[in-house]
Amino acid sequence: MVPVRRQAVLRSSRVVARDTWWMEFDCPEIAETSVAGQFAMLGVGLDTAGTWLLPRPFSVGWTGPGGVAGFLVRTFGAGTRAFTRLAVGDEALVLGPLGQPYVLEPGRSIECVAGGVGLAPFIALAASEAAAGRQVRLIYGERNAEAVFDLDLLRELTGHEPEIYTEDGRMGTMGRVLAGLDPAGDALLLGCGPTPMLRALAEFARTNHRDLQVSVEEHMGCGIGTCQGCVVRSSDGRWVKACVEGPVFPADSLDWTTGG
Amino acid sequence: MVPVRRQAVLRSSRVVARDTWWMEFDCPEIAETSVAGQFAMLGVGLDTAGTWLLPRPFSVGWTGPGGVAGFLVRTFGAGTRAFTRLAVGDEALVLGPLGQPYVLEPGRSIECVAGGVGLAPFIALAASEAAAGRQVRLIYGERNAEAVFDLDLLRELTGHEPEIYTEDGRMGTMGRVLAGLDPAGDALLLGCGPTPMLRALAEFARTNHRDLQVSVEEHMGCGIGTCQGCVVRSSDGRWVKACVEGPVFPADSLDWTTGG
Amino acid sequence: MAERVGSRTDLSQTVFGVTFHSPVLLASGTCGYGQEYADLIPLDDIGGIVTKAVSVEPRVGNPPHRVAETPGGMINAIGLENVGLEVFRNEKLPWLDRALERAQVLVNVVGRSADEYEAVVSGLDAEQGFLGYEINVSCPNVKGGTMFGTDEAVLGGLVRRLRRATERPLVIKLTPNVADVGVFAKICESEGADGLSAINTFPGMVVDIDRRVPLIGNGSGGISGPAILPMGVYATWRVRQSCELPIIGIGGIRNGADAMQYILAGACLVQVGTASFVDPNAAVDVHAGIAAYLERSEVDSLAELVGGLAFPAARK
Amino acid sequence: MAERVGSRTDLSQTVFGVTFHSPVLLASGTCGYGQEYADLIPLDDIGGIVTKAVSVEPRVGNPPHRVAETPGGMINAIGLENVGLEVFRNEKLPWLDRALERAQVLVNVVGRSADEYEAVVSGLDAEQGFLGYEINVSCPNVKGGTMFGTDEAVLGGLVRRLRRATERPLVIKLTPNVADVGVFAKICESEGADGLSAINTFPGMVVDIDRRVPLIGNGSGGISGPAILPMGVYATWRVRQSCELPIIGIGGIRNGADAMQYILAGACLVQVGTASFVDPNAAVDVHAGIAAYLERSEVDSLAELVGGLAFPAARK
Ligand SMILES: Cc1cc2nc3c(=O)[nH]c(=O)nc-3n(C[C@H](O)[C@H](O)[C@H](O)COP(=O)(O)OP(=O)(O)OC[C@H]3O[C@@H](n4cnc5c(N)ncnc54)[C@H](O)[C@@H]3O)c2cc1C
Ligand SMILES: Cc1cc2nc3c(=O)[nH]c(=O)nc-3n(C[C@H](O)[C@H](O)[C@H](O)COP(=O)(O)OP(=O)(O)OC[C@H]3O[C@@H](n4cnc5c(N)ncnc54)[C@H](O)[C@@H]3O)c2cc1C
Ligand SMILES: Cc1cc2nc3c(=O)[nH]c(=O)nc-3n(C[C@H](O)[C@H](O)[C@H](O)COP(=O)(O)O)c2cc1C
Ligand SMILES: Cc1cc2nc3c(=O)[nH]c(=O)nc-3n(C[C@H](O)[C@H](O)[C@H](O)COP(=O)(O)O)c2cc1C
Ligand code: FES
Ligand code: FES
Repeated sequence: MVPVRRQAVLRSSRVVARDTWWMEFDCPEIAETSVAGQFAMLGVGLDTAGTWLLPRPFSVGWTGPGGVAGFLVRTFGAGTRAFTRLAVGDEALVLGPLGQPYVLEPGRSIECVAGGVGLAPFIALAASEAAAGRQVRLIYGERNAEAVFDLDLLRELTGHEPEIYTEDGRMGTMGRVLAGLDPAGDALLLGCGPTPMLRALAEFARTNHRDLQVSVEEHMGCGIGTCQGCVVRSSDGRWVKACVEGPVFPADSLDWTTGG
Repeated sequence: MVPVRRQAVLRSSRVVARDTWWMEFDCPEIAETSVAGQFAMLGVGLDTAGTWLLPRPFSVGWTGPGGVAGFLVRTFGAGTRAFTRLAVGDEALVLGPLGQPYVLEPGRSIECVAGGVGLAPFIALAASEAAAGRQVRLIYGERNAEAVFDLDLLRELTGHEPEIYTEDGRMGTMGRVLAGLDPAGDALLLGCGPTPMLRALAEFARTNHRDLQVSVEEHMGCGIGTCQGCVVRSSDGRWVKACVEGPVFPADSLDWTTGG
Repeated sequence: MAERVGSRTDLSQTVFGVTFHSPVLLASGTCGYGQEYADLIPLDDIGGIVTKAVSVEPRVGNPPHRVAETPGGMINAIGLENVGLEVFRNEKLPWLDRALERAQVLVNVVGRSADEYEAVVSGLDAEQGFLGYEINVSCPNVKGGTMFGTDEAVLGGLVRRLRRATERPLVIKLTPNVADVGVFAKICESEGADGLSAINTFPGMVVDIDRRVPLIGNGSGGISGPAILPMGVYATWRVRQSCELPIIGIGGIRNGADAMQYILAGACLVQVGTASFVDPNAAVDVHAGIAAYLERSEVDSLAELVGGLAFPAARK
Repeated sequence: MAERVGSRTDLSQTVFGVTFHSPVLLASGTCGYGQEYADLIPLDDIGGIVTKAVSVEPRVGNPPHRVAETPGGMINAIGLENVGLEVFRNEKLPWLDRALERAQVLVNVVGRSADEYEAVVSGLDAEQGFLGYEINVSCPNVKGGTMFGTDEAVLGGLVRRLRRATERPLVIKLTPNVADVGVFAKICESEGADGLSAINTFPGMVVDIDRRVPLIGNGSGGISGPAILPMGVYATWRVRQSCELPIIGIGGIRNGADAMQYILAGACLVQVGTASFVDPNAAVDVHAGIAAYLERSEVDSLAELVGGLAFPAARK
């Protein structure tokens, strides 16, 4: 699955939560070959009309009919602000699919634990795996109700009912996603979200002897393994590249004592 | 007439020739005080979503009812490409009016000689002066027919019939604007356009003892006289600032032997 | 745009024996002698201005083009065109004295020899309307061929002479065009300077590929603007490591966040240059942005944050 | 996007005893050892690649964050993480030898001492699959404390030793972090180098103002990308004025026009680094853009334009 570089046309873009867009691009090669957990580098190319942006990594959030790939983009800094301003019909430069996906064992049920835009990879996963008959829980937390992804659209994309947690309690259950997990469960845990949440999840998995795979975030230069920019520390003390050895890692292969 | 800094909303934008836009902004202070030949610095402000553009100088091309100022923008490099991509409703940062306008004597007829987007200041001038009963000729040259400003719009804006010259002869008279001038005429000549054209015009005026004012182009930093970036050489060998002492100068006050 | 300035926060900095009520100044060469900006922004709302370089004799400067945009920045080769000591003293300085109440004035000084620098300082020292000097050492030392700011002995000698010529605050504006700016900072400190400005522009060139000539009339020029922001922050931090002098951070500042990078790296004041060309209100917005940062961070006084950059042990 | 390459124009450059059929190379550290890009772009359509730095021992590199965007560019502090001489020789070089037909390979070499540099060169010299060396002197000289590339005597000594160690093309990659890059170019020439690469990154720092720590794990890093384009063009021109060696122009190149600035300023080859992160096809597009420029200019051979920058008399 060699990554493909593609000028992709933005087919639709809608606000799905505060500061959060769901953007669908025409990029058939990526839509057809990408597996949940993989990502793409999204950029504006070498536009010379005064704009300079390095591409940024985004999970391939969903792949639909007709070669469409959906991305969940929350504005944060310069790059996300620029991308979310793209208008339908504009082109982006997309490189993907990249990195290692979540690895599922046949038949084993999964619990997807998403924090914030960590929801993205699980949209695709919940859609395909629930449809294929696997037992899937989608546990999704946000700080507050305004940040929660448009639930109608989420149900439509995934064909699935998410379990919502908000810290302010104004939507779903009040509290954090961890509260939704059964220590004695034996489903495979999949996590994606901010590092503090992943760390807590890893701790939960370790103490309860649960299998956990997490998707990590780190600044990326190239996305394809050449720049060595995106390292995270493995449990045996090596620097491993999030872009090619990850972004999905077994939680116990990472060192959770340092970093972000 | 102190210049004003203003976030101006783009009210309309239309393609009026190949690579050429007519853009109308809401900027009442500028529309109300600007005199033909003055200019404004147009920019996108200190946007931090990956964009960096210094503002660029543009003649205030027309001022209309309701505080609208029209600019004629032809794409050339990074800045003009970026500005012409603005959509209706977007904001630009406008600083103006700036510089010295054309200075007319009461009653004296004028011949405006425009090359390319040098047409801009004469749109306003032709409109107001012809309406005020002054005898005005508008002699406007382009390299080829595709570059000629939409003639219907030009007539509408100026209430005037321009005399068109194109080098390929596919519109108006074949040839250059200079051919339209009578060496024995005594109207005040006003020129705006590329330096080679202005130089030829200055030579024509000198040999035929005609009065000529020209609007010159030079790269600008600040537009208000602080950076000393925009100098042109005066006939007595000094560097004079195009942004505050110009952009309109009596042709015989400039040194035409050097430069672009 | 301009965020509201909070009332609780204190942005003042006491340095060079006076209190700057705002840490934001306009950078030399980008605000002339203040007059043009006075019509556009409330100069007394910011900390002050640094004048265009003043030399003994008026200078005519370089042929055009003198400025052009570069990626993320701009190039300029004005050639230090300026009105000269005489006109500055008789026309510009009196205006500054009259027009400004709270804003401080630093006079940027340039020369082709140590004599010329000293002549400007001596020629102004008895006048009113300014606080002190910012010495621009990024111009070619005619005798030695190199720049004043890139030769340790020449720079040391210049600072020593100027120190003897004035008791006013003497700020040396460092060029980044050296292997280690810290070495030059230390020299200025030991020769008695009162502060350091970091940084001036980087040498650069733009080629007009169609005409196959340099785009800039002078051939090369200085690069400023956001492109040099991280270099300026680095230089500020190096200077902070190398000496105790107060630092004025300069280079690519567009907003409060950029300014806070300099302040955390060790600057007590900052200057806004190229950004004012993009938006004349830039310096006022930088001030407001710093105030907003303090409020958000629940820090009462900016002075607490100067040099407040921590190097986490694990990251050292 | 990619403009069509004309058949009439000749972009080849004969230098270092071989013919580069294209003047465009991928820059060290931005293309690994070539394998990843081979899947994305036709490497044999460009002039070649420069490998990630190779040191004697494998290096683990710096803690994250190692990269971040800066205005008009990026900062990196990878810490020269690399596989080391052994793995490079046994795994990477054989792949390069097999995979590339026309594209030339320069091995970027780094060390903490002259011994280490020499060990890499001696350890590779008998192998196949590469043309020569690009010596990265922008890393700290452990003994002296400064960089190899910023100390005239240390640089001269290093080049002298390496010249004795190999007869292959020896290209020294200059750092811009000096007062006059021309002085260092001359030293390399007189010690027997075959060519010069100009330039490496500028030291920079980004402060995370919320956490009040450097954003980059290493504290500071190197600035690359379009932000440094005019500095690189200037350095290339300074080097061209100072010595006769062939120059490889590097820094901020995004397209054919950027590359032509370097070529007119004196470079016979160019390297594309950071731009490949934005668009993996950048180097291929740069090649096509140069070809389009030649066609538009009705110039048959790129070699005619190397150093073709004129300084109009009136503008000197
Ligand atoms: C594998 C992967 C998948 C991701 N998927 C999504 C997703 O589906 N939806 C979504 O909204 N976000 C996702 N992110 C995070 C997203 O990449 C960052 O929010 C984005 O890079 C921030 O860019 P910015 O310009 O807004 O921030 P800025 O702060 O302006 O960025 C400055 C620099 O920091 C880097 N950076 C900043 N934050 C992050 C971060 N959290 N991760 C990586 N780099 C960062 C940028 O690349 C850039 O170099 C993902 C990150 C990774 C690594
Ligand atoms: C007083 C004045 C009035 C003008 N009025 C108009 C007008 O009404 N309509 C119009 O289309 N153009 C006008 N121009 C020219 C316009 O400013 C340039 O076309 C524009 O600056 C080019 O910018 P760019 O980004 O496309 O070019 P780039 O080549 O990307 O610009 C690079 C740099 O060169 C400068 N520059 C390049 N060409 C010119 C030029 N011809 N004049 C000044 N600076 C230049 C830019 O400011 C910038 O710093 C006017 C110029 C001046 C001085
Ligand atoms: C047009 C222009 C003229 C300048 N003139 C001077 C000067 O006379 N003296 C000086 O010390 N610095 C001068 N500078 C440098 C600035 O003061 C400042 O150090 C530099 O531009 C970096 O800051 P910035 O990125 O905010 O512009 C000039 C800069 C510009 C852009
Ligand atoms: C991520 C990264 C890693 C780099 N690693 C090296 C290196 O190992 N050796 C070296 O000589 N230069 C290295 N460089 C510098 C580049 O080769 C090049 O000189 C610099 O980036 C300027 O070119 P650019 O603006 O096109 O990127 C690296 C640059 C980047 C961005
Ligand atoms: S992002 Fe370049 S190696 Fe991972
Ligand atoms: S543009 Fe700055 S002085 Fe004219």
